[in-house]
Amino acid sequence: MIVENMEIISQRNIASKVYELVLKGPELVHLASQGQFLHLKVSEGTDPLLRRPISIAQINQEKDELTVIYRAEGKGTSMLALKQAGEEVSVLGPLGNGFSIKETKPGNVAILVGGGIGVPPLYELSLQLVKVGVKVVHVLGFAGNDDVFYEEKFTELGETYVATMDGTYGDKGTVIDVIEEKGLTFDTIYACGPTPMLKAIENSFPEKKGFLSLEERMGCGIGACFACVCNVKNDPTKTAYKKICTDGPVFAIGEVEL
Amino acid sequence: MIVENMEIISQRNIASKVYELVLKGPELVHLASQGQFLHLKVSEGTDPLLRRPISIAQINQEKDELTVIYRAEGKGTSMLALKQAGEEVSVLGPLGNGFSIKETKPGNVAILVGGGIGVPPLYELSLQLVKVGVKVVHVLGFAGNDDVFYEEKFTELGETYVATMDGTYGDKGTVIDVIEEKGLTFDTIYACGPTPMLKAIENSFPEKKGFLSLEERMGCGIGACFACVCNVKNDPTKTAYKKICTDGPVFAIGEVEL
Amino acid sequence: MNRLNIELPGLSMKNPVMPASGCFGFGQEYAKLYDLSRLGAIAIKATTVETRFGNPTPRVAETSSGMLNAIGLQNPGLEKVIANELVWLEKYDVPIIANVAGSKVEDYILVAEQISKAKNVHALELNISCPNVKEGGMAFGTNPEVASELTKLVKQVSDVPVYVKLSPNVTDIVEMAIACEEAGADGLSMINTLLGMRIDIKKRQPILANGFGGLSGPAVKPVAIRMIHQVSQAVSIPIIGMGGISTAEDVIEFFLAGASAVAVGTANFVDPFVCPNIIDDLPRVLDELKVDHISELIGGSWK
Amino acid sequence: MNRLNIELPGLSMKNPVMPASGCFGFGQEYAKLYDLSRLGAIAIKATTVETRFGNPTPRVAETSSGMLNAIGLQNPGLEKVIANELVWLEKYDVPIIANVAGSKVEDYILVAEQISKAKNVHALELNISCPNVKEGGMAFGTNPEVASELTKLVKQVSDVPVYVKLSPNVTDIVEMAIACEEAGADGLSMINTLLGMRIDIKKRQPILANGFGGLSGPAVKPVAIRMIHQVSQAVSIPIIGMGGISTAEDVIEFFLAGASAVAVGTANFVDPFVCPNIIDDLPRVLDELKVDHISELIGGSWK
Ligand SMILES: Cc1cc2nc3c(=O)[nH]c(=O)nc-3n(C[C@H](O)[C@H](O)[C@H](O)COP(=O)(O)OP(=O)(O)OC[C@H]3O[C@@H](n4cnc5c(N)ncnc54)[C@H](O)[C@@H]3O)c2cc1C
Ligand SMILES: Cc1cc2nc3c(=O)[nH]c(=O)nc-3n(C[C@H](O)[C@H](O)[C@H](O)COP(=O)(O)OP(=O)(O)OC[C@H]3O[C@@H](n4cnc5c(N)ncnc54)[C@H](O)[C@@H]3O)c2cc1C
Ligand SMILES: Cc1cc2nc3c(=O)[nH]c(=O)nc-3n(C[C@H](O)[C@H](O)[C@H](O)COP(=O)(O)O)c2cc1C
Ligand SMILES: Cc1cc2nc3c(=O)[nH]c(=O)nc-3n(C[C@H](O)[C@H](O)[C@H](O)COP(=O)(O)O)c2cc1C
Ligand code: FES
Ligand code: FES
Repeated sequence: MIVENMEIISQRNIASKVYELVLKGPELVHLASQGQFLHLKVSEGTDPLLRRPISIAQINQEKDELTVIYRAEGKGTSMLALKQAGEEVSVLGPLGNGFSIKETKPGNVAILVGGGIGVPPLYELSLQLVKVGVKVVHVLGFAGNDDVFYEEKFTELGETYVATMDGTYGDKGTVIDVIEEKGLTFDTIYACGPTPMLKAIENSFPEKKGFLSLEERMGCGIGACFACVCNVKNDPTKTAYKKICTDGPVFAIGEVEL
Repeated sequence: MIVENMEIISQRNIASKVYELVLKGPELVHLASQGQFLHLKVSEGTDPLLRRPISIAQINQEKDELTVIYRAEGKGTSMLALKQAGEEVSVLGPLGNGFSIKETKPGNVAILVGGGIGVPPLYELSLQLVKVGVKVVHVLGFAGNDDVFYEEKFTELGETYVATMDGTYGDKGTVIDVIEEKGLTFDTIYACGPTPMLKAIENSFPEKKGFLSLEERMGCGIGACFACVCNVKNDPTKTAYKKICTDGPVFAIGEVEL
Repeated sequence: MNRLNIELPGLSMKNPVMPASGCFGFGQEYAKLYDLSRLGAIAIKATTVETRFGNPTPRVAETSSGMLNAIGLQNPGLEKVIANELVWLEKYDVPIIANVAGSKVEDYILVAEQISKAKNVHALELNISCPNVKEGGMAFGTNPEVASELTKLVKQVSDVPVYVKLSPNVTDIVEMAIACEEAGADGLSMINTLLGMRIDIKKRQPILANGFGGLSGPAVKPVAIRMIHQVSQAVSIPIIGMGGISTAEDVIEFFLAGASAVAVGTANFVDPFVCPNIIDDLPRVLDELKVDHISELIGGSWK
Repeated sequence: MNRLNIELPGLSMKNPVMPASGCFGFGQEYAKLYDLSRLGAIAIKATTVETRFGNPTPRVAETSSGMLNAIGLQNPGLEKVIANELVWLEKYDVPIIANVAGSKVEDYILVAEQISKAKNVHALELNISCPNVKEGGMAFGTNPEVASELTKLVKQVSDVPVYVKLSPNVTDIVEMAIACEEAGADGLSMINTLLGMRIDIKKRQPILANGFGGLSGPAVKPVAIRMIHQVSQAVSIPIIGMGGISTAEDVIEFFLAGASAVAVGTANFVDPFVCPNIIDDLPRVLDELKVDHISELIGGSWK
């Protein structure tokens, strides 16, 4: 984990309010793996004050480049969206424990389920799974047609289904609806997205091996401030905890309370 | 007085920590005159919060352009110095009452005395005085050799003397030393610079017609907050006041307490 | 349909946005920029019995997302405010809130009695929270008995409703608020500035000539929201909320905390058009929140 | 020549910079980034008698130039802190300040007595100012008698000097400080966080699950400077200053206000290397100010 000033190589608007940002720097890239995240400082001054946690969407070791994809929602991400190629961003990372690809055997099927802005970290995961011979199926859920991104990129790697809540693109409904309607089968499930989606996955596939990437408001991002803790499942004392920033953001299904 | 988002045409480092910034916009330029100032917002967010008062150094009506010259000293001006051509700056202005050129008759001699970062507003003043046929003499004081700027530009308009406190360039000493040593004579004196310099001018030339541009920490810049008041000379009640932002920044010698 | 109008004791407001006292002078400067009748109300600069020059300069210092001021209640004095400033303001269709200050109880009473008779003064704002004067000011606003006593006396002489402006520099803001309510206050306005200081490390002395100053701006917003959230649940008189407001979203946050109207101070210095801009922007935010009228949001975070 | 070393009751510090309690855990995370022995001291996270999970999440919210936290004193409990965290820290050459918290007086006494016996604990920091717990915490820090009584009892059982950490959420910080000094406190540490709140306008409820939270970061610096300026002139015990420090210049400002050492909190989240960076940068600022030793600056704005 280091702090590096990375150069913006490109910044593209790829869906409604969604940006793809490519960052370059000699060091951090080589420490990173799928499912980890970065803590980005979006401005020089003290407003906004805190860094923003953003997942790594793609790692390009040869070019010393990382890609992140984020939605310009609040103050910080909106300021980040204004930055242009050539400018620098202070990056703390890579942070957290990402998705383990060892959990799925070559030849087995992994289903990767993403909801909205939870989709990005699945891209590097998919690249890595494909590399070791795992068959990947992607189910990507978005609010509507304007929100869809990276469909072709995922399609290049494996079967890809897109669902939108309002039915303006792909199948209408949730990612769970799609999995059930299409009768998709799999050995492992990897998911990232809003908590209700993660809960639904946990409930729908209790017997499956699965990994969920969680979100929480963070302070330090490195395990020191105790902002991002969650309870551990089946802990009657309710004092056991996991830190999402360092123990996660990826947890095995059933490990922590959602 | 308006608020205009002006585009940065160029930004150049012209002396130690001193920058020349050219701003373009269709409206504000045409309201501006010599000795007035602008209130610049140097960042999007709330840090730094307040605008920065910076004098107008040159007005180019044909090109819709204004030049300001400032020293990147504290937080706000340092952030301003990082801005590049193409970016926008929110400008409130023009503010205050500038230098009146009518106070000097064509053919008469005006001496323009600037100290450090008080030099910039004298440049547009000199241009205007020369235009109406006033003979201008410039005495510019700086800390040292690295701080000198715009000497040639002033020289193009009239006799120009440069003094540095440490003697590393031009004459060693204060602007007052130069005026006395060179035996410079004049009908009107216009000055901008640190308060001790303005006081020295007031004391050295009590019988001369003169105008001094003052500085004070400002809130609003438009006369509403009462941050920038000064006492009026010869007011036994000590309740009379002038606001530097609207009644000034230029005052006749003897009008206000320095 | 008017989605923004608010009725408060003495104040019939087109919209809930007013400039905060001390940040808008007596309106003359801003009148050059826009029509003051667009404002919900105007809280004019603190008025004292006598003409005051205020504190020596520097009177302002910047802080992270905030500023300190130590103006020291500079104003032309009661007589001139009534004869000049208020008369000048008569041409606008906007209720005026007169901010009343003083060093002694008698000063407050005198100013309150006379200024409340001015035609366009629809309410008083009792400034017992100014941190920038040696006598009076905040001293009246940090002790519940003193505040209560002063409120009672001012209520007796005022022709218009009285809002007490609370200081945030207290251990128990609820206690202060209740004391004022019980003493007959018609409303509260909060918060005034937090007492602060900055030091010039080169000069080794405070930046402000006065030493201390009042902290305002976005930096103090969380303190204001917290106090309004606490107080609005403890009293039944309305609250004019302020402290760091600079956007329409901020106004909504104050309403949800429990304010029934808001005042915008420091933000006027950053953008002199901020008040009309916020007013124009509020309907957009109400649409986004699917709210018909802004009054539906009052206290919405705890109701 | 060491230009930065500072001697305080119990604390022999290489330099005056320590991470603030609660912003550095028990050091393990930062130890991966730099050698903890470079620090002047370490104020570890608040320790309570029992293991605490703390408040529900969200526990942090951002504000302009600041943040709110409502961690709620999560910690492994006295026994584990002594057996694991403090033992782990022994390998570093750095004095530890143990931050002591609790719900009842007996809790404080128990924690203070036991933790003060740990080998590397050189001082206690009595946390009577945590705004994020229902019982104890700030309740002890807003009443001078209560604070005084607790300080006396803790002094009786502690093997090391006791610093009382003051809450800024009081009307009269000087009164609190004097009460603690008279009760035997060896030093003060100030300020803890200002009580604040932010509301999510879409959800119409506070962002923090706990509702209120403690405001920290650059936004509160002027309040901290003001209080240290006031208190340092009224007491003769040393002050560890904190509240919004993020640069070497900030440290100087705190010294000039009256602090004899400083703690850095929130800034660690923005830049995890901030403490060593500040320490390395201080000599440059001392050069600029033409000062040989940083201790010459203590109280320099009023001395
Ligand atoms: C491990 C992790 C990975 C993430 N990966 C991505 C990603 O790849 N792409 C993406 O668009 N978003 C991602 N998020 C969510 C992203 O961090 C928030 O959308 C972002 O912080 C919001 O900042 P803002 O400036 O838009 O909003 P503001 O409202 O200005 O944020 C205010 C504060 O709240 C925090 N905050 C607000 N919403 C969230 C949230 N949903 N999760 C965590 N903190 C929040 C901010 O970090 C900041 O501290 C991730 C979050 C986590 C925890
Ligand atoms: C009418 C007027 C005209 C000016 N013209 C010029 C100019 O043409 N070129 C130039 O370089 N400087 C000029 N100045 C000074 C300039 O405003 C300050 O140097 C600048 O505001 C400092 O900001 P900062 O971000 O560097 O410092 P910071 O320390 O970050 O400033 C903090 C706060 O203090 C205020 N402040 C600090 N120093 C001064 C000062 N000397 N005068 C007024 N406010 C100050 C800032 O505006 C800000 O509000 C002028 C000042 C006034 C009043
Ligand atoms: C320069 C300045 C002058 C002020 N003068 C007064 C005053 O005369 N009377 C008063 O009650 N409040 C005064 N205040 C406080 C404001 O009315 C307001 O309560 C405070 O600034 C918080 O709001 P803000 O953060 O929007 O500025 C003043 C504030 C500033 C910044
Ligand atoms: C996340 C967080 C947790 C904190 N926990 C504690 C604590 O356990 N004990 C304590 O005395 N202070 C605690 N504090 C307060 C800090 O030690 C410090 O007093 C305050 O944050 C001001 O300093 P800063 O602005 O540099 O953060 C905490 C602050 C933060 C931000
Ligand atoms: S964000 Fe600080 S512990 Fe996770
Ligand atoms: S800066 Fe506000 S009155 Fe001059």
